[in-house]
Amino acid sequence: MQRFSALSLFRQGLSGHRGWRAQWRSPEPKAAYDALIIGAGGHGLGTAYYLAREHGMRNIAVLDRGWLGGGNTGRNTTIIRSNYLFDESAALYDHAVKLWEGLSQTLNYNVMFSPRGVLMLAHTVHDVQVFQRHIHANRLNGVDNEWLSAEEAKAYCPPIEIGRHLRYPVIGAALQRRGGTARHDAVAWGFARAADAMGVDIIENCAVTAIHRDAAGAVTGVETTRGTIRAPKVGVVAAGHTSVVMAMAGLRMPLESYPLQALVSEPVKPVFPCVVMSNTIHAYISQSDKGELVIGAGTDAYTSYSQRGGLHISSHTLEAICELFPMFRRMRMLRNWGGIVDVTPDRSPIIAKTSVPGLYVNSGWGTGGFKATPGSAHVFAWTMAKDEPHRINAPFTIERFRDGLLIDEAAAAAVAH
Amino acid sequence: MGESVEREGALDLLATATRLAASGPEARLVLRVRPAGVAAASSAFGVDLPTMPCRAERAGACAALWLGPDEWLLLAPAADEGCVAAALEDGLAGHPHSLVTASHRQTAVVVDGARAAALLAIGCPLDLDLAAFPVGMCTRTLFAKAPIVLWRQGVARFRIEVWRSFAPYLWQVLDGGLREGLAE
Amino acid sequence: MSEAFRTRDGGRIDRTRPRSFRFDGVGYQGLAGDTLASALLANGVHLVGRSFKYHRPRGVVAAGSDEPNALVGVWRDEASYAPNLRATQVELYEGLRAESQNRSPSLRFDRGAMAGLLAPFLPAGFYYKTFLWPRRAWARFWEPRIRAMAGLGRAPTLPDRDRYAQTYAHCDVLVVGGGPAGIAAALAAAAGHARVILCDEQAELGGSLLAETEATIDGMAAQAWLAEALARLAREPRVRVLPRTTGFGYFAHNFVGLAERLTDHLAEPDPQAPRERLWQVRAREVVLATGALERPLVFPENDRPGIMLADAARTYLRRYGVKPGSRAVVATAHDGAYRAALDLHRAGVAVAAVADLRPDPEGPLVEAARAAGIAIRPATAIAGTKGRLRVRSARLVRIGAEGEAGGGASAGETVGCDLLLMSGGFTPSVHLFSQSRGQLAFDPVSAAFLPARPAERCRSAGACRGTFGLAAALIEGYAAGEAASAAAGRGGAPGLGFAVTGAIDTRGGTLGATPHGRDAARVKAFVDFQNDVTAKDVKLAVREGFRSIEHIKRYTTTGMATDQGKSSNMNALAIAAVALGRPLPEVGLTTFRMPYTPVSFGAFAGFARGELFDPLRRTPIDPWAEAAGAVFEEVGQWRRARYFPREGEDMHQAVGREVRAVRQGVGIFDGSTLGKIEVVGPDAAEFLNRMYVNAWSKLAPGRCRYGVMLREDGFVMDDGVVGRMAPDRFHVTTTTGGAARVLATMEDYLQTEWADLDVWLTSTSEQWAVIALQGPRAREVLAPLVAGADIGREAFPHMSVRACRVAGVEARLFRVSFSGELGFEVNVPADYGRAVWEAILRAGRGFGITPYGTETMHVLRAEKGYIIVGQETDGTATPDDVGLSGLIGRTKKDFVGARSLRRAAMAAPDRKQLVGLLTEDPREVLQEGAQIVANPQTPAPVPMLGHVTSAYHSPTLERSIALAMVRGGRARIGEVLFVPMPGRVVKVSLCDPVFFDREGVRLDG
Amino acid sequence: MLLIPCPWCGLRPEIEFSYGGEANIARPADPAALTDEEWGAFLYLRTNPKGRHAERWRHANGCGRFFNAVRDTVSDFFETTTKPGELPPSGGKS
Ligand SMILES: Cc1cc2nc3c(=O)[nH]c(=O)nc-3n(C[C@H](O)[C@H](O)[C@H](O)COP(=O)(O)OP(=O)(O)OC[C@H]3O[C@@H](n4cnc5c(N)ncnc54)[C@H](O)[C@@H]3O)c2cc1C
Ligand SMILES: NC(=O)c1ccc[n+]([C@@H]2O[C@H](COP(=O)([O-])OP(=O)(O)OC[C@H]3O[C@@H](n4cnc5c(N)ncnc54)[C@H](O)[C@@H]3O)[C@@H](O)[C@H]2O)c1
Ligand SMILES: Cc1cc2nc3c(=O)[nH]c(=O)nc-3n(C[C@H](O)[C@H](O)[C@H](O)COP(=O)(O)O)c2cc1C
Ligand SMILES: [Zn+2]
Repeated sequence: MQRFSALSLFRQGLSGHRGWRAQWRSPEPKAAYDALIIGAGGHGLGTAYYLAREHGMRNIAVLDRGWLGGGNTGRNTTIIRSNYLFDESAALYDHAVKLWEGLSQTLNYNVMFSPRGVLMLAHTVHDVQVFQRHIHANRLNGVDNEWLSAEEAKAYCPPIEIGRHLRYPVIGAALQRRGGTARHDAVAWGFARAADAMGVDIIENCAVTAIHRDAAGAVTGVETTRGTIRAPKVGVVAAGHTSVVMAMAGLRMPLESYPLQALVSEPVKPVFPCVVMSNTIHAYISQSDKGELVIGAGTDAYTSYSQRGGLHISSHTLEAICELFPMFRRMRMLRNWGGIVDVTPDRSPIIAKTSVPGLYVNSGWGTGGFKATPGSAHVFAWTMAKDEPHRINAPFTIERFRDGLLIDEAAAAAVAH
Repeated sequence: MGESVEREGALDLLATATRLAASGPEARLVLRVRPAGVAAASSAFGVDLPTMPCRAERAGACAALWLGPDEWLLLAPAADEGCVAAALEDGLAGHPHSLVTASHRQTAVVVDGARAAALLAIGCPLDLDLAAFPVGMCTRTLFAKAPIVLWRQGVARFRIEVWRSFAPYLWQVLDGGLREGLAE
Repeated sequence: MSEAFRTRDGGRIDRTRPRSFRFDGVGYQGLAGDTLASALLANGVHLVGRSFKYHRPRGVVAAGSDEPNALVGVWRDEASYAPNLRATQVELYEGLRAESQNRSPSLRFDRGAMAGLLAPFLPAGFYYKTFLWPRRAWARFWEPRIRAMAGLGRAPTLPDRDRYAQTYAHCDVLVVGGGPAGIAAALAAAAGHARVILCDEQAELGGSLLAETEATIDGMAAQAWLAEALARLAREPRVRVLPRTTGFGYFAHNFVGLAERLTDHLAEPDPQAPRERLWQVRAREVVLATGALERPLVFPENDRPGIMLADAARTYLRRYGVKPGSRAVVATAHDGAYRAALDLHRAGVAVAAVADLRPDPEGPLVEAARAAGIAIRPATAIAGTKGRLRVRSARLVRIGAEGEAGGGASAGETVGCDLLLMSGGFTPSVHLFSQSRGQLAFDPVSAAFLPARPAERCRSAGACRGTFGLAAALIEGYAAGEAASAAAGRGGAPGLGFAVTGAIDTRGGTLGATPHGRDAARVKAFVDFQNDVTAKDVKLAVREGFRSIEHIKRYTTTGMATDQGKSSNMNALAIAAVALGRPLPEVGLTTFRMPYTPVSFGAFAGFARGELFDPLRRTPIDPWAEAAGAVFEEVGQWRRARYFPREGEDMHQAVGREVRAVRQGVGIFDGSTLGKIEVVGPDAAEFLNRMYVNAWSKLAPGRCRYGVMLREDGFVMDDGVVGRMAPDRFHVTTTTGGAARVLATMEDYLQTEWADLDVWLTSTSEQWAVIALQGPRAREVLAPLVAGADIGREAFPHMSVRACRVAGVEARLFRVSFSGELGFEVNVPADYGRAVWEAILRAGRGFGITPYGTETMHVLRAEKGYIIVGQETDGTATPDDVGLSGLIGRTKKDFVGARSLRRAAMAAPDRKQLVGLLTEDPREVLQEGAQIVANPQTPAPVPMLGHVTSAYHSPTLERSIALAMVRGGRARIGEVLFVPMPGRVVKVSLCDPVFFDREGVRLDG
Repeated sequence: MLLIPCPWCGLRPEIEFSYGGEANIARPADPAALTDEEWGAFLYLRTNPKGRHAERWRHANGCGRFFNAVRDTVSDFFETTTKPGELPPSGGKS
């Protein structure tokens, strides 16, 4: 792998950048691999990276129907935090945050992890109870999360309007200082480049169309738009398309796919120092390094693979943004887009073995899986390599739905961005 | 005991504006009955219950609004609430049904004037063109964030039935729209 | 300042109405009808902005919404500051103030331009490769600096006072774009008596006709025809013409968003008038007539102020009466630039040369130019330009037969100029068509992507469909309008012919970088002006393995600026295709997304602000509570009185007083927000049997019962008292927040699972005002007001209900208690709510009747161990978890959620169960949400056993109490556990959750 | 905002409706007879297809009725809508 550094950039600058090589290869698929990963989003690429690096599995491939990072990894509002309520979730997301903290160095790729702080606003007495519960549980789990008064929240993020005249006044906030954002594309590219350097084949424009199984039911490989590929282990990390891919193995999933929208404003000079989320009035906002306000909207009411949503959904979000930040009313929407999020009944992911030997699934991240990318990939690689879950993902099975052992962050906190 | 108390409506505290008016107290009954009971209900109420979706029928001071295939909103003078209900209960004795008084659940706002449809369009997603929403049409729908029943009583006259707690909101949005229209 | 570059006559500006304005603090004059851009150009001002990355000096490039460079901040006062407006769209009004952006300290001397010197080390994506060490340096040091350099304008700092309006609209035919094609379409649809909406983003309709001075249509000068056509449309009652209105988004099922700008162009707008209006249009048929956008040429140093699109220059001249320079060089691959050259020439601008990339340009315009004595250089490209703040010269080089430019740095001819026009041809505006999911196809002849298969009911006409001739555009537009009208079920008027003269069809065009003969790695030939993306950035991306156009876009940021690549996307694509060695159509376009041009947040938000952000629901008794000085809290959309402080009281004192009043005398509480559902029909009891865990069949009329409802997954969803009014009629109550959800769930089961049941549901939440009267003296207060029922202890025991009259009003009277005291809930028709409330207050005066709020209600119920759904439960609690398994009807086989309760995990002994907590220190009130552990000494992660769900000071017990959900809690009663707080640990002992009157004797009072 | 054909009221805007998820998942007549596996499948497993989807909608702010629809989840265009009891073209139970 060609090392990236200020020095290499300088050297290349002197020679007109002629010497940069491809960040990853574009290999033809081989007939067989030791393992296949379906889906070259952050989670899939990360899984390949950790399989190669930590489990020595290098004869592996990541397949994607389109361009790598073009799924939800490339279209999310990049909020990273780990102040989840339940122990299982806190462990999973905090595992990820710890990995985020050194990811640029690990990958030799600046993923621009920026712990700018995530402020979650409380507007009702009920919000306060819920947030306090999170804060206490987080503290005991070793996850930072602190309570701020409305005035302290405003001091932390001056554009917030906290006045009593608001329809839903801000009455306090929970702040996770270690939370923040990262550059979405860089995450996919950084993992791709590092995995590729260890020999992982990343095969784009290669849609999986069938999953092959032997007489005993075990996975033997997949059919793709670029031919048959054999492998004894297949990990499905296809986000919004998980149900579609799992159906190829005859499995129905506790998932529904919904359009989720986001939008950016025109870029402006720095005005917004952190990430602000309000679950009660549905506003999620931060400012990117390039200056756009990055704003998360809601999901549409119906399942869809259309990768776009309704106008009323973005309007509703901007109502909330204008309510909290009335000085942004004259800011303008530059671009709006949609992703397809796979939602589980309890809004927590599934990172697990399946009833089909050799078939693994990592899905159900819904509206909130970007933050988990390195952690999820890390434990999923473990699960695939050892054919048993890592301690951290052990609770995130498919069977929990059968058994009623839900990890219901949604019920506990409204949403899970 | 027996001290008399005054009835007051949800919109009594709001100032009235041109072309928006709060209607006075009225009797409202929600009738649910299967098709077999429609004739009996019609004769008991004295108004033919419309069976065509989204239509209202009037007879005298009473009206029946189709809200769903087995659901009608019946309007009558406030004083008749009791006797109308009794007549219906009698008339429908043989038919499983549900009759529920909702006189106080909602209130009515009348929007009247040449630009009534344009004013309603600021919050109502339906096509209010006369061809698409003729006189006599009624339906549950939304006005901005308030659920309403919209009934076109004349070319330029609409009656909105709205749950009482949403009435001030509805009124303010309409009033704002009126003032905006005048400023433009 | 004088308008040195204003022509003596012509144009659509109003020369009798001068307008003074300021740009970067300097005063200028323009004319009514100018845009800020045309007025600046009239004053010879070309330098108007700085680019995003390298802070290069930039000038006006275009004349419309495709402008990438001339972005300005405009304000009347700070609260109206708007950044990033295109000077080409800002209409001039008297006193307008604008400033340039992304520069410091001034536009001419910008410190940020240092970045330009470092440019060799800042190629596309450089930030991914560096700033890696030391580890914390990125967030602490580099990122803030990069952020400060990035961004364009500054955000406004004060709340915007302006209003924003919204409306829905419906039409048969929506026409987007009011050029000749769009106007013809509207005329046709109008002739068919269709309901038509015609919108155009510009201040005036007419599109290319506004700069058309030669052609005639049907014997009239084009602009006269335009005026007449618009007058005709204005007379049509079913046609609505919307200028200054951008079709910005095309959504599913022919739903189109339009953004109308209403007051930004006015010097003194009425503050009541909305600034913008969002139109949400549902159209039966859509006609897209959005025209085409001219493409810049990608040559070295093509970004200096004074370099602009040829057609833009012509627009400035013809429409605004502005000469954009005094000596021009024209670089083109398209005939249209000759028209511009000729126009400039006739207006007295010296045209030094036309450099045409094509080896043998020909056609009427070329001939005319030649005849006018303009020097035409075929097979000639621009190899570079000079000039710091404005172009000073261009270097022209010949292109060889292979398409390569004469090599060597000194080759070519340097031509002095202060204006360089460029035209790489026209790109049809297929944005909206593509947003609608219509399929595009690459047309090799016009080298453009054209609409191929629509996904919605829509048609394209005119230049946006690659039909560039005026006559053809009119005919096509008319035909589209006619077909649309017919398809919408209206008439299709017979096709009109249009007799057009003087309009010359043009051809040509090129895509991608043009040859220049210089070291490609060293020159900056800009593709995306605003984001400073050069041809070599695109090639670098390809070299680094970014093969998808989507990757190339994201790595280089080409097309991601505020113009969304309107002028750059096709060039970037062509350069990428060459670098990839793949055919252009195979490489393909990136996705078009809304909005077409940026739209204010305010327009989306509309009137939904402040009180109107969300309906604020108030009970009938709310005005009384407000007058009584209540402190309110938000519960869903409702506001509820939380407590009623007396002079000098804080919440603690007020609640203490209110609680004691209830326990010792009588309190009155507004419970009107409770959800209520009237369940009526012969099968009512059966239906409730299926919906609730409880059994209802044996509940006698006149009695009521506390019911619990589960989700199908077995977890508690809602609770409330249900009274049986008659064998076939139940009065069901729900929580305030759960009212809508419960009714929707019941309807779902009733309609789709048990449609055979004869039972119906009607919401009566707002029919009834609910007045709770609680306390040992409640009966004494109430009895004198009640008629038609005996409410004595025996005749009307706890959990009874009667229809009767209270204070002269028909009422449903419940004997229920959520306080543990003797209690009644008086339901009266809502219009009487306040009057009855006041009547009861009067009746209670002698008993010290005390109004209380939700906070007191919470304390009272917590003392009794009553749960609140959503506080004790959080979507993961079963009835047994909260101690309510006793409610489950023993003989019932099934009810919603029953099967789920039989799963092993639902009976596990270590489930969290409801318990009471007592702190060692009776003054210590635990924090709601605090966690409970067995051993606070454990390092993190500390195993947690549960959490505090409710905690209050109990005025009755004169000590703190709390409810909690604790693993295996019931079996642990009596144990001591710990609540770790920051910096300290609170010891608690587990107890029964009922703290007061465990036997319930007070209920029978 | 989609335009949804209510079998009673005709084409109406999406915001008047509430979505009811996949259609044809009838509540078992005797839940107690099901294994945990089967019950779990009833509660949670969904087809979530890319393409034709039989689904339920309720015209909540209209006639209040539930009905079934077949919609293409890629294009979001409706193929048909049917009143409960009418046989949907997909052939399943309504
Ligand atoms: C608008 C939006 C905002 C969001 N905001 C946040 C946020 O702020 N914070 C947060 O933490 N999360 C957020 N999320 C969620 C987050 O984006 C996702 O959870 C996360 O990116 C999922 O990553 P992934 O790698 O699993 O999936 P993806 O990145 O979607 O990758 C899945 C890949 O599978 C491929 N694939 C699918 N089918 C096949 C097939 N048959 N054959 C081959 N390949 C296939 C796809 O092409 C795709 O590339 C947001 C999501 C959206 C849409
Ligand atoms: N190759 C050429 O020579 C060439 C190129 C372009 C245009 N033309 C001329 O253009 C004419 C074609 O007419 P036409 O009507 O197709 O195009 P036009 O350019 O005259 O009109 C298009 C109109 O659409 C408006 N518009 C574009 N997008 C919009 C949006 N999203 N919302 C609202 N308004 C929007 C523009 O403001 C413009 O007024 C012919 O007269 C032809 O001579 C010629
Ligand atoms: C955090 C973030 C910031 C973005 N910023 C911009 C931007 O500045 N300009 C832009 O055009 N698009 C921006 N996008 C949106 C992308 O252009 C694109 O819409 C998104 O990746 C979805 O892809 P699609 O629209 O091609 O389907 C941004 C996306 C994300 C996730
Ligand atoms: Zn309907």
